[in-house]
Amino acid sequence: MTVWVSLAYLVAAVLFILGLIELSSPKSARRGNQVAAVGMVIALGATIPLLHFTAAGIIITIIGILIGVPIGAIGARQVKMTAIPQMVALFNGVGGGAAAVVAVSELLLKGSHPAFAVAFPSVFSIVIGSVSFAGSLIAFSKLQALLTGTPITYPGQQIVNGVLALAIVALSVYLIAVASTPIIFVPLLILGLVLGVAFVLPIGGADMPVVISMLNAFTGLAVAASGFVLGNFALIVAGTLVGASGTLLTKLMSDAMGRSLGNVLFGAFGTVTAGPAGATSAEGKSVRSGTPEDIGTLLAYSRKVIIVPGYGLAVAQGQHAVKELADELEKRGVEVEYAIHPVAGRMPGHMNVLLAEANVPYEQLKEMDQINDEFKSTDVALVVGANDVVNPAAENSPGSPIYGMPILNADQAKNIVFMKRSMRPGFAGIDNELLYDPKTVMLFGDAKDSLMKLVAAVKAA
Amino acid sequence: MTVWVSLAYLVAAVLFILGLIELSSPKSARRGNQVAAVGMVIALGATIPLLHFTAAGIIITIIGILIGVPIGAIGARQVKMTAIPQMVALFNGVGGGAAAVVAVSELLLKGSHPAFAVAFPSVFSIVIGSVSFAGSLIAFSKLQALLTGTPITYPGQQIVNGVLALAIVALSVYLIAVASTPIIFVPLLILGLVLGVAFVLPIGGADMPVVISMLNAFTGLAVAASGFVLGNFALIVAGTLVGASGTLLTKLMSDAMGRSLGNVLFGAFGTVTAGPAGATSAEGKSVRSGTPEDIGTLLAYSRKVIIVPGYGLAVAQGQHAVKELADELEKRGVEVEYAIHPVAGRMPGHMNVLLAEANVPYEQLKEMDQINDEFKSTDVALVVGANDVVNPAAENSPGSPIYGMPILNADQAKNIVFMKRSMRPGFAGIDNELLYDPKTVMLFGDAKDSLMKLVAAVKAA
Amino acid sequence: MNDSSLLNEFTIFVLAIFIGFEVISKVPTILHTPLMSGTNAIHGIILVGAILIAATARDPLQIVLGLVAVILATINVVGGFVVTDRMLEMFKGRQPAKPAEKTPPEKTAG
Amino acid sequence: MNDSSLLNEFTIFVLAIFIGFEVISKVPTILHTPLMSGTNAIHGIILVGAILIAATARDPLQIVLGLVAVILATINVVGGFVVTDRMLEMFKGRQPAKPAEKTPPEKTAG
Ligand SMILES: NC(=O)c1ccc[n+]([C@@H]2O[C@H](COP(=O)([O-])OP(=O)(O)OC[C@H]3O[C@@H](n4cnc5c(N)ncnc54)[C@H](OP(=O)(O)O)[C@@H]3O)[C@@H](O)[C@H]2O)c1
Ligand SMILES: NC(=O)c1ccc[n+]([C@@H]2O[C@H](COP(=O)([O-])OP(=O)(O)OC[C@H]3O[C@@H](n4cnc5c(N)ncnc54)[C@H](OP(=O)(O)O)[C@@H]3O)[C@@H](O)[C@H]2O)c1
Repeated sequence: MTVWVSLAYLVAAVLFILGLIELSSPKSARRGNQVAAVGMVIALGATIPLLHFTAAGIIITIIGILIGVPIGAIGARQVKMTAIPQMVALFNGVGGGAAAVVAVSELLLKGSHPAFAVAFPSVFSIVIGSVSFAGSLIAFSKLQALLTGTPITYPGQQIVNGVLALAIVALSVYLIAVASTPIIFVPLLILGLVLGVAFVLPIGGADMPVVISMLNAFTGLAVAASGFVLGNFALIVAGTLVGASGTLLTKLMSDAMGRSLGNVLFGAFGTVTAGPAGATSAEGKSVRSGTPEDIGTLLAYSRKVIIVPGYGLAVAQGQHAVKELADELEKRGVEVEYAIHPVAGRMPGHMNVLLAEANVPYEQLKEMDQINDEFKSTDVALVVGANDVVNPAAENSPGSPIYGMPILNADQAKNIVFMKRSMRPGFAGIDNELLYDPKTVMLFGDAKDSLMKLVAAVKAA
Repeated sequence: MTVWVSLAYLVAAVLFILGLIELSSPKSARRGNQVAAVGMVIALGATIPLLHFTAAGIIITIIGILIGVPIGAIGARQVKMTAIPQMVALFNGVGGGAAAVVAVSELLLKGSHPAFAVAFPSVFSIVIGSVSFAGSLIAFSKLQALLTGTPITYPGQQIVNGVLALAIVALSVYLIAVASTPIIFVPLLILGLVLGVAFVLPIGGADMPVVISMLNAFTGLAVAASGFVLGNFALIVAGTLVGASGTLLTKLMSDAMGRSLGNVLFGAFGTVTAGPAGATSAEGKSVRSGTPEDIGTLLAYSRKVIIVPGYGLAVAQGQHAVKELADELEKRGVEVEYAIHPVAGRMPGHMNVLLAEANVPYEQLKEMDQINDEFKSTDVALVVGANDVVNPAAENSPGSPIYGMPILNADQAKNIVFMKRSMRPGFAGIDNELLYDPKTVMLFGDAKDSLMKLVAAVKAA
Repeated sequence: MNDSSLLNEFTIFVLAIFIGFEVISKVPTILHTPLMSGTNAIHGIILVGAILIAATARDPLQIVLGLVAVILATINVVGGFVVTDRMLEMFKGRQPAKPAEKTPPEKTAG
Repeated sequence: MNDSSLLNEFTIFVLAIFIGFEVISKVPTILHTPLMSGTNAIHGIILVGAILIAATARDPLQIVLGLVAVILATINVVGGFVVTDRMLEMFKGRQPAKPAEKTPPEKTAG
């Protein structure tokens, strides 16, 4: 490796770091991604011209790139905004797969009895890379509804997974310490793939963003390990950055959901016990339901309305309708703000992305801490397709699965309107007593339909 | 260098980083310093046993350490809390000097025509290290009042300094590119010392904390350069950490004073134009002055008092008296809080350290942003030896040297009491119209004396 | 690979861990998803590794592995950056801190 | 010193810059002075360099330089850590987040 290539790698590494720094702040995030992309181009540009390609080598490199570019670009361009998590899972998975394949190839080249400094990172890269590949594909399938989103569990599953993991460790040790034929890496690869599948199957669909983030960190570490094998520090720096930042991000994401990472990964929690919960809870409690006209009038003559968007708004694709309603209310002099709970929706930032798409001005999007004190001076809290994020059980029933999660204080508003299709619970599968509050009015129906009706009602009011 | 030494250095580097991380949070800061100290012990412990000492070498190492330890320890133990900045300057200066000496020795060893990779960092280390050494000594002398704290200026000074800097650059280039005899490093060393002196002389005593922080970053960089010369990455990591963090810290410190770093270094601002300002400002404006008894009664029958401590409190060593007054008021049911401006006093955190010494509970110390809204519901703002930090000129006179600095809203309190010795201005040398506000009462005298009188008055009330 | 270069790589690895942690420790929730996606693109650097092994491919096994590695890694890089950009595109213009002052004030208050 | 080790050192240098900046970017004003003092102690690592050159001293010039370097660096290390510790000692116990609950509540409010 010449000095110039190394310097180019260093520049690339610096650009990755700068990109990551910019990515962590909303204002510069987009530029950050572009900065990292420039780093990537530099790293590739410095590598390619200096290689001594075989004839086959140059052909497969070109063909590979010609196949990969359109797949990546078209996939990324055409995916719907709501399907982004599964797309990220897919792109992450192929990265993990590539790392595993690179490690296998490198070991085949080195022949029998590679040095520990090569064997160890290679084995690591193969195992982690294949776990990430298979796990990401399962995550994709769950989110894309190719597989059921509910946890797939069976008795003794933890034990099976534990045995699988042990087998991998044993095989790895054997390989590094004893084995002489490289071909034994094939069973390792296969075991890694099986573990990846087995590991993600019992995790609920809505926990997938956390899992994807973790697999993303895995791929980063696999890439760093490949960097050790190849003695290439651009791979080491970039892979490690992703491994470290991804690990922390995974923790931050599960924290934001008010749960531990262990609970997300091994809790098999996330089963939406929809039917029964709805049935049992209705007993003995009365629910008040309103017509769009009633509620439209209530909104039109309010001084201040806070909109609490949730997962249902995304399902109903009602972001444009909600913006229209807000505009209509503002025309009449009503003050409108949006209260964004950190885990509203199904991926972090989901609501922000969704409402941004509908051009809701940024200033109106308020984070939980900013707005929680304002509910008490609010006339109407309009809860659109949200549920868990306003459930008082998080504050007052210690047994509840969401106990301890901070919630939006919608219950302090003078009136609460819930727009959802039924009395069914949300993601956490638990009943919400706020639905039965005397201050609450239900507006049943698909969020988008109901919103359109409200717009009409406000116009008429 | 064996693998084990390298690993020990890596551990030391990690401990330095962890220490720095902990140092940046009040809760863990002390442990952070200890963690870094452990790192230092490990780095030293790994280095010494493996060296092949000459007889002279072992003797001077032992003698050097035996001389250095008591000087450092006793100096650090005995210094008064208020004299800490100059002590830090001194310790920083000797570090810079050591870096320069190490670089000179190393170059003498390498003989004529050292490689660029040695010559360049050596020259850098010599220049920066000697600037830091001499500059720190001047900073020390100014703060210790061995030299006048006011800027020492003369016409054409900037030009002289510029020529000095240019001469150093020219000599450095000559050395690296042409010179063959190592002895030519002596003039370079001397020029560096002269520049250090010339550079710090025109800076006012009160700006010294910023200058010391900058020289601290300089020493860090000089140490990192020595690391390059010696091929020792413990020095590189530690020195660079200090260089980078010190640079940012320097910027943060001058930002907190509402000034640019350039203005601090080259503004020759800080001349306290005490006499004239006091004289001219009195014209035509009337000042109300009160007796300790009046003010004691006012305080005793208030509901809420906010104390605004400033540099004068440190000068008067009145921290215990102010705590006594606060205790006395609390006994009577008055709510007491302290409003700490980021640049109150003469070093960052000055007031916190001072009040901590008097065991003022941490919860009562409020940062500017936390407390600024509370002044309007406060009966008395008791301004003890502070001036600039409550000067409304920062908000409403664009020409003022402190214009743009955020201030404490003492002017919004129902009553304002100023405890100072005269009508003289504070550090920025500008008049404070709040002294002439109808709501303001002056209590002239040394802060500590006045505070003791107030305690007596409150007891009597 | 000798000891000293391994140690150097290990040092770089350790320092990069700190950078990764420190940078992310300040990130707001709203950026979790774009950040996940952006870092996902960065580990696409494995394409450099893929090309390194593909370049010297001679026998059929090497050719197949090389081709697979290059395809997968390319999808990772290209898809990763593009999808992140799309996601972040929607954040733009929403914080027109300075420009906003020129446009008529939002009707937020009324 | 060959190119590759210089490059490695340079890489480490660059990464350390990022760490230094990132760590400090979050520090509250109240810690500026202790932090200045704490980092001051860390650059006392020059003592390692001083000992390295002192160890092999033979002629009088080397002996003088080595002695001076060791003395200065030792003062830096020892003084730096001790003075920082003294300064930070006074911060302790002022944030008794948990313990405070056991002691009778402060009279802050009245
Ligand atoms: N943001 C993240 O990163 C993330 C990741 C994983 C998990 N989670 C979890 O997801 C939950 C988020 O809370 P949330 O309040 O946003 O959602 P939620 O608690 O899951 O509630 C969503 C509600 O929307 C309603 N809904 C669904 N489709 C609708 C439609 N077409 N029209 C109208 N309403 C519809 C559903 O009720 P009906 O069926 O009666 O209509 C449901 O009660 C939290 O428990 C959080 O921990 C978040
Ligand atoms: N904190 C830092 O890091 C730092 C560093 C460098 C510069 N500065 C600058 O220092 C200033 C700090 O503001 P400040 O309000 O704390 O101080 P200040 O504006 O300098 O005012 C201090 C006041 O205390 C009075 N005083 C002095 N000795 C006294 C005594 N023994 N008893 C009673 N009063 C006494 C003085 O008035 P009399 O003479 O009339 O008594 C003076 O007006 C800012 O301008 C800041 O930019 C701060």
